[in-house]
Amino acid sequence: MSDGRREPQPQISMTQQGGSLDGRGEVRPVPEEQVRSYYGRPVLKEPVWTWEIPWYFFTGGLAGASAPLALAADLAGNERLARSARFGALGGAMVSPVLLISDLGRPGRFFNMLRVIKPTSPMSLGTWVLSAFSGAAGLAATTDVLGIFPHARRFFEGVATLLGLPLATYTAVLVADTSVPVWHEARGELPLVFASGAAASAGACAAIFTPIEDAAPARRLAIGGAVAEIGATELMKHRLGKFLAEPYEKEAAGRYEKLATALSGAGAAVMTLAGRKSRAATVAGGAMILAGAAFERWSVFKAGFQSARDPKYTVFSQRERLHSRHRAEDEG
Amino acid sequence: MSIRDFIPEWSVPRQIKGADRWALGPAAQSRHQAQLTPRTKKADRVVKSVCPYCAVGCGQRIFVENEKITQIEGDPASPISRGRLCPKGSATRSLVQSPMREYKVKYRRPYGTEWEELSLDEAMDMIADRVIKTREETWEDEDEEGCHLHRTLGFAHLGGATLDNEENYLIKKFFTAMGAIQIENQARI
Amino acid sequence: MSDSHPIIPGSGITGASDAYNIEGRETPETRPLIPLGQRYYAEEKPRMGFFTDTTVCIGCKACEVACKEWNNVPDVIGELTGQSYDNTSSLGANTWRHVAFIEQRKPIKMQQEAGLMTPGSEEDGEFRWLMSSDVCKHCTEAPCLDVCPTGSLFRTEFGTVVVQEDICNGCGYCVPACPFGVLDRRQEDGRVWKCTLCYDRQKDGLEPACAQACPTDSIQFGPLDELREKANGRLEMLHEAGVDDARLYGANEEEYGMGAFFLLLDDPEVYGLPPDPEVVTRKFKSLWGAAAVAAGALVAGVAAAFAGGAR
Amino acid sequence: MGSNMAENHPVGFQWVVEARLRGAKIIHVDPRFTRTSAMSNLHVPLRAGTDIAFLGGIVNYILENDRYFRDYVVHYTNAPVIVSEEYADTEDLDGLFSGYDPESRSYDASTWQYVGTTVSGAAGQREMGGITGEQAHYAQAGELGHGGEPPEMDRTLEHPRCVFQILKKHYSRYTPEMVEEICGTPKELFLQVAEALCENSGREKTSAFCYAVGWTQHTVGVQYIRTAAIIQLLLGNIGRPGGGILALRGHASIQGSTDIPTLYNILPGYLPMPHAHQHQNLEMYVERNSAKSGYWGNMKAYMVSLLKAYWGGAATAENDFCFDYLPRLTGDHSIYPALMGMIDGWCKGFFVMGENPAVGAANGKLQRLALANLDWLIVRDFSEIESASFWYDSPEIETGELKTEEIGTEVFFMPAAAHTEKNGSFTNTQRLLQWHFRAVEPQGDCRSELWFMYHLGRKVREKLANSTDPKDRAILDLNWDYPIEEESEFEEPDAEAVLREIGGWDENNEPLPSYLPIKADGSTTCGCWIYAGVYADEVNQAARKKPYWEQGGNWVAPEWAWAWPMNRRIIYNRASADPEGRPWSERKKYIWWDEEQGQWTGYDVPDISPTKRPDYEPEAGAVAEDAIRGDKPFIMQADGRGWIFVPAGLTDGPLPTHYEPHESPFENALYGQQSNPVREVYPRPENPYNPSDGDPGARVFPYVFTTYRLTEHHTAGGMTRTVGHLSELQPEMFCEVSPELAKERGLENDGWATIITSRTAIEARVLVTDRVVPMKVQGRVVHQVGLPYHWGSKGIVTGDSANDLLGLTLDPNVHIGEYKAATCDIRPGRRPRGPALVRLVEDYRRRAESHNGGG
Ligand SMILES: Nc1nc2c(c(=O)[nH]1)N[C@H]1C(S)=C(S)[C@@H](COP(=O)(O)OP(=O)(O)OC[C@H]3O[C@@H](n4cnc5c(=O)[nH]c(N)nc54)[C@H](O)[C@@H]3O)O[C@H]1N2
Ligand SMILES: Nc1nc2c(c(=O)[nH]1)N[C@H]1C(S)=C(S)[C@@H](COP(=O)(O)OP(=O)(O)OC[C@H]3O[C@@H](n4cnc5c(=O)[nH]c(N)nc54)[C@H](O)[C@@H]3O)O[C@H]1N2
Ligand code: SF4
Ligand code: SF4
Ligand code: SF4
Ligand code: SF4
Ligand code: SF4
Ligand SMILES: [Mo]
Repeated sequence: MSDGRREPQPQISMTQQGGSLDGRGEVRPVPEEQVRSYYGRPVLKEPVWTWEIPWYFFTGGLAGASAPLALAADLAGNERLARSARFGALGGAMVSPVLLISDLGRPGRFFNMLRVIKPTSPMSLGTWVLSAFSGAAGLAATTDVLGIFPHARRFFEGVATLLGLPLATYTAVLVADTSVPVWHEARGELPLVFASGAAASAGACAAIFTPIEDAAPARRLAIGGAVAEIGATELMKHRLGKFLAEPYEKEAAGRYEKLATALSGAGAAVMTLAGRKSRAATVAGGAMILAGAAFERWSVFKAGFQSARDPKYTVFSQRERLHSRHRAEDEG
Repeated sequence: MSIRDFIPEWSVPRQIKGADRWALGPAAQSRHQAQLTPRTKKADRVVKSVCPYCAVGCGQRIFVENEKITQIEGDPASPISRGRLCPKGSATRSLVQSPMREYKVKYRRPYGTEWEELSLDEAMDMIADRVIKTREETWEDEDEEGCHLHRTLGFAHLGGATLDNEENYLIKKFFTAMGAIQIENQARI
Repeated sequence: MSDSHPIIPGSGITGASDAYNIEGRETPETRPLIPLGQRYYAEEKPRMGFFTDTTVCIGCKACEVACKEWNNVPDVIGELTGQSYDNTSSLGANTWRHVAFIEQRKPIKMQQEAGLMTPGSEEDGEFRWLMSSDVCKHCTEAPCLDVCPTGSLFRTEFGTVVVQEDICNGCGYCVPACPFGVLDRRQEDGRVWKCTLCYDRQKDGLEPACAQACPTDSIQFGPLDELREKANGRLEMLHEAGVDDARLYGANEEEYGMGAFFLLLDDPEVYGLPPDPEVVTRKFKSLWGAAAVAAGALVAGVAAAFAGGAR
Repeated sequence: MGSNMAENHPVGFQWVVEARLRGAKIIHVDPRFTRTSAMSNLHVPLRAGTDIAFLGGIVNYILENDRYFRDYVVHYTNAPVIVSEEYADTEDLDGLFSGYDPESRSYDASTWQYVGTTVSGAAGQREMGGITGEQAHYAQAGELGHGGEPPEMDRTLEHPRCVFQILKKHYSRYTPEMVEEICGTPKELFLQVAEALCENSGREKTSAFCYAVGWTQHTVGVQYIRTAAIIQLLLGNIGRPGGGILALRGHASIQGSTDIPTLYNILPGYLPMPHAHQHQNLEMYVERNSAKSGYWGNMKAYMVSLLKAYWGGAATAENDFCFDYLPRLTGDHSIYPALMGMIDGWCKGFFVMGENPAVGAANGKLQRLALANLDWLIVRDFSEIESASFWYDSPEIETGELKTEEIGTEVFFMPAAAHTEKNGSFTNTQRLLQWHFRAVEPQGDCRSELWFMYHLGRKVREKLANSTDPKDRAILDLNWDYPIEEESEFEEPDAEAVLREIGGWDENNEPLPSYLPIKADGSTTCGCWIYAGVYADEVNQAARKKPYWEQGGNWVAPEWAWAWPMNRRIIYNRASADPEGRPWSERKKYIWWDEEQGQWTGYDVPDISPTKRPDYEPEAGAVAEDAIRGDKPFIMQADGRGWIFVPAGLTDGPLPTHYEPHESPFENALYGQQSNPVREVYPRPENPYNPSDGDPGARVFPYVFTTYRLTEHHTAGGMTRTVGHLSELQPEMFCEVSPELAKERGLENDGWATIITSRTAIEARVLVTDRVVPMKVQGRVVHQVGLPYHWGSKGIVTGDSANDLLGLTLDPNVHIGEYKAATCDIRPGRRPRGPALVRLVEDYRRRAESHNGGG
């Protein structure tokens, strides 16, 4: 038309860039440039969850991992440690539902959670588990405080342990069981991250509230958990690949992750070096480990939002998948 | 939901009893949903109408329940529209029930700064007086050359394309009898 | 269920456009999967759905409006987005049908269809304006339905997926579960909302409000198997006319079964749709397996902590 | 062309989409790429205001390449007719036709006549307050010679003064290159359109044009449509299924409000309003308005029956059926002079019932100044529209040009009943009268116009009951006794009774079955002759709602509602058969002559007396329809032929000619005459014009802008900005500009822009889009700015009104304003507020030396 060439249009560039992506065997430039989208709008909806949820991941983990710690300590005859862990479990179990309910759009309808048992819904199962766990942990703590029914207490501890294990890990399944790519694609490693974080926080919490002389297993659990948490996170990011790991490394998620690693690492170091000698060091190290575990959950939480917000994560990972499927078809 | 409502809505027993073990279907359905009916079914009457917006003239059905319009949608019987409506036609119920609709006469006196209230009858009376007076003041019986004019240019009318034929007929008829000529509508634009 | 009264007898022209049916065309077996959940109703019903043919969408948004009017969805007055004629932006709690507008420089195959071409220098490419009305897909295996902890989301006897506003407690889990970003929580009332495929209307044998309104029949409603057949016919027609861009999205159960599927003229992501959606929620093994491993590791960790001594 | 059908008639557009699915080609010619273009096989951009050059190019293409439908052209059009020797064409006079009087800026049409006929000069007497526009339409084209044919013809189409040759010469310079030069449309693209149109016309195929206000809203609007008519007559596309020139009209009953007009110059059924000088009595009126042949030959019968409907028993043969009760015209009394009268103070009162001129009409400021200078104003609407609220929230209040305390207008806002709250009929664009039934009673003070007019009339009559003033007789003698609905709580008149009066009755008070029995002796009464039959058999025919699938297989669905005239769905359908009465082709058959039955049959009601043989030739002295031959379809014309060349009835020439819009950045490439010489202008301070090309300062307003609609809103917005579900879809006023213009002026997508003309400046959000392309015209690039016009100060969403930018210039035939092409400047950012806005515009005016005149 008229006098010549049109300039490329920045305002609608997202939809205009690039050609078809599934031409086979074509040279593939960096993701950002080849991802097409609708005005850069997200394909997915960002979750609507608010601050309560990462804290719930944390308290749930703390509670869940505290139960086996309590049982083990009880079995091992470390009554002081067992009691701390028992109260850790109870505390976590008491705070968790409050957080959950507060996050609901209709808190008054919390009971509807117990309307069905949905095997397909981690949240449904998780709610049942949490409810049962709270009961068991509560009874274990009550019998402890009242000093009655020692056998029953051990039974309750056993139940709480059985429920605590899923409680500490199901939240990872919960987020992985969504279409958010950085959660779903991390489904293999996220439970490990959460479990190690749970172990670290259960250990740290118990260590803080237990006299040094009785706290060694808790310290070891805290240190081991913290180290495992750092390792599992790295493993997760490695498995996700450079592109999908990106959301974990930038913006809020990235900041939280750095803090988590630093605090967990530092906490573990403090505990290792001074935990045996100084109660204060234990408290400080424990607090750092607890904070590290919390920040790790926040990092995971935020990364999910960040990846849902930007269509490139959804589109690119799916395009990649299509590609490899096509390649496989070509070869097969 | 209170606990009392909760019990009959409880799915777990149905889940255990029925085939829908996973509670993905009927076991999860609430009583309310099971008994759902479209509100159009409850209409006391369905009135045939025509879209008030554009000249395509799509058929509409108006559903009325308790003397209130509950839904307006396309009339499938119309050979023009076959039941379809554009966004405006689809929004007709919101048009006639718009929160911005006025239901009272409003009056602004000359140089006034506020709307005032006026009864409908009073307003009609005042308008009749205004028309008669203006007509009287601006009447033209003949022009300079003595040609019969029998008219007034003292007032004008505008509008008609949104009105019914019967209404336009009365407007033209009455104003013409009054000797008014400047009767106009959207056809000019 | 769309009215198909003949209007020119003998001519085959019916109220609902039959321009999609090609005579003598072989139709592949496309009987859609009856989804889990639907099977358990007392009465067996065919699975109902939508075929949205975006090649005849005029972007009028009647579907958006008709839906909101029928379902009393509140309006949200925003600002101009500057994104073509789209000012509602995406599906959400208050927009259950959403019309996307895409302005593109690309060869217009529809013009080739009739042997007409627009000129213009080669390197510019031609301009086209794609419009498409998006909606909940009523997935055969719906992630949102799977994850809902209250049973608020359920599968109806028509094979559709519906949120029960009397049950939903706004836990928000379904929101990120949906691979299409359909569900969202309504600020004012804390619940999530989405297309019900006009469950109430269907119960009385009525066509959904959006499909009934759609002036060009871009939205076609009916038994899913029939729709898929029609869609295949239309696709063939377009391919024969040289519109190579045309493709069906969501019509293939093997890839990802949708109760509401689409005929598109470009990659899905251009319309804001995921190119390869997955039923994330049915990967029980990998999801729970990893959790079991992690739980095991946790047990091992605790045991190890005591290995060095009980105190 | 000139219509954005997918956006503005979306449900009608389903048939276009359906046709496309079946293989039809859709071409959209529009300055912008719209939702219609998106659905078309081809979009063809052109510069706003240049369609005659484009269409004239097609005429030239058809003639140059011998692509016309010869049989049709020779028999059914006036192509063979020889025109007066005195006629001189625009080719001879550099853009003017013979008969132009520069003094009065008008034409004397007497030189445009057929050879051998005289004409009662219709056009060109505006100074005398002559007849214009629709009125002149019916003036005769002269007497016919032997056998009902014009006196001189050349069926070989070779005679240099036959219409065909005149046409050829007139358009000889409208070449593809010239089209490109003027319209900016690339030549190849234009040729594709021309070829596609020719290819798809003829015996077996037909093509249709759809237009709407993209064509009418120009200073040459009528001539736009005329050019299309020429093409369609040449290609044989009129009166045949799938053909025609389809006016996609605007409001629900805009067609009805012209048929039963709320218009100054006509009475119901297109009877002209009498003129003071020319129509001093009924006889003169009939004599001067109608030809003897053709349907208007019955004008007296229609007029007398109307007068009977108005004045009933008082109207007798002795008193000329009260003809003198009718007020007389002396010139243009359209709304525009009335507006000037309001500003000048002689027009004191104003009823606004179902229109919103403060937003919907050009030059918003002038509109509001008029409102602000009234004695009294009555606004009837659903909500408080801008025309009712101007005295406290108009832009002029904001700038300080008006002050509430200084506005003397007494305002009555009367809430109106909606269509769901009243019975009545709308006439749609297809001439179909459709009844809508009341669903619920109106609330509060809401009332129908029927109620309002009836009771206003009743009150006035009561107040004047004792008057002896002769001028009040017309009011007191008025037939005004409408029955009141029995159940009505507030004395709602019975709408069906009014419809019955419109449809008319005979001496026995039996409803008329059609217009055929209407008589001139006062024995029949009929409120609108073309609607006669709408109440046949005491049945409200407009209320018929028989589903189309129950109509025995007739796709015309004649039992759905009722079409005027006589329930006929395609007019001039005699043309669907050849001169011998056989269908032109089996594929395209519609109505045809059945020799056995001795009558016309087919799918529709024939538009010819059912038993008039194809070889019928009128006897000498035959009148009205009897004077039309059996092989002539265009029965409203005196010669029964489709007029390619219009010898009488138009004020601006017998053949469409390209003129530049009143405000244009270009010179007329074809003629020395820049714009339509007889366009109507209002040179006054409230209505300054931007200079056009050639004038100094034209470059101050370098861009062309056009205004239009969106699917999501309706006209001035009173019916959509009040509705949340529509408002959210298009929440803000915006302008559409090309990326190139955005770059040139630093406009950002989603940002703000200020658009300025000599009238005022408005602000709008910016939509940068490839849908608007810059055009190369006369070697220069011109940018176009697109502006929807739906916003105003009231409603759920508000914004500046595009109409504040436009000046008032009109088509001289029908007084329609040039809303579709004007010039402007655009700059980034929001507009200044308050008095600063006035200063900005003044500054522009000074730089441009904007003037009040029109050259
Ligand atoms: N959604 C909706 N529908 C409506 C209305 C509405 O407001 N909204 N209004 C109704 C009314 S009252 C009317 S009159 C009709 C009007 O219906 P249309 O005439 O279709 O309405 P517009 O959008 O004003 O103009 C049509 C097109 O003309 C183009 N145009 C501008 N200048 C020119 C020109 O010089 N030449 C050509 N060829 N095209 C040009 C514009 O770009 C625009 O796309 O619509 C009716 N239908
Ligand atoms: N710039 C620009 N300006 C234009 C045009 C353009 O293309 N460009 N187009 C022009 C055209 S074609 C038109 S038709 C006009 C339209 O301009 P208007 O007719 O002034 O605009 P509307 O908003 O349709 O106004 C009609 C009003 O009638 C009211 N109404 C509806 N039904 C009833 C009823 O039964 N009784 C009463 N009392 N009121 C009722 C509605 O609420 C509405 O406020 O705009 C013209 N102006
Ligand atoms: S539904 Fe739309 S197209 Fe039909 S009459 Fe109403 S406004 Fe016009
Ligand atoms: S599209 Fe999303 S919301 Fe709809 S059924 Fe599928 S998963 Fe659920
Ligand atoms: S928000 Fe409502 S519908 Fe969604 S998962 Fe939770 S309870 Fe179910
Ligand atoms: S089916 Fe019903 S609920 Fe779903 S989008 Fe259409 S109208 Fe809305
Ligand atoms: S109603 Fe139909 S044509 Fe209009 S936007 Fe929706 S799908 Fe497209
Ligand atoms: Mo209009």
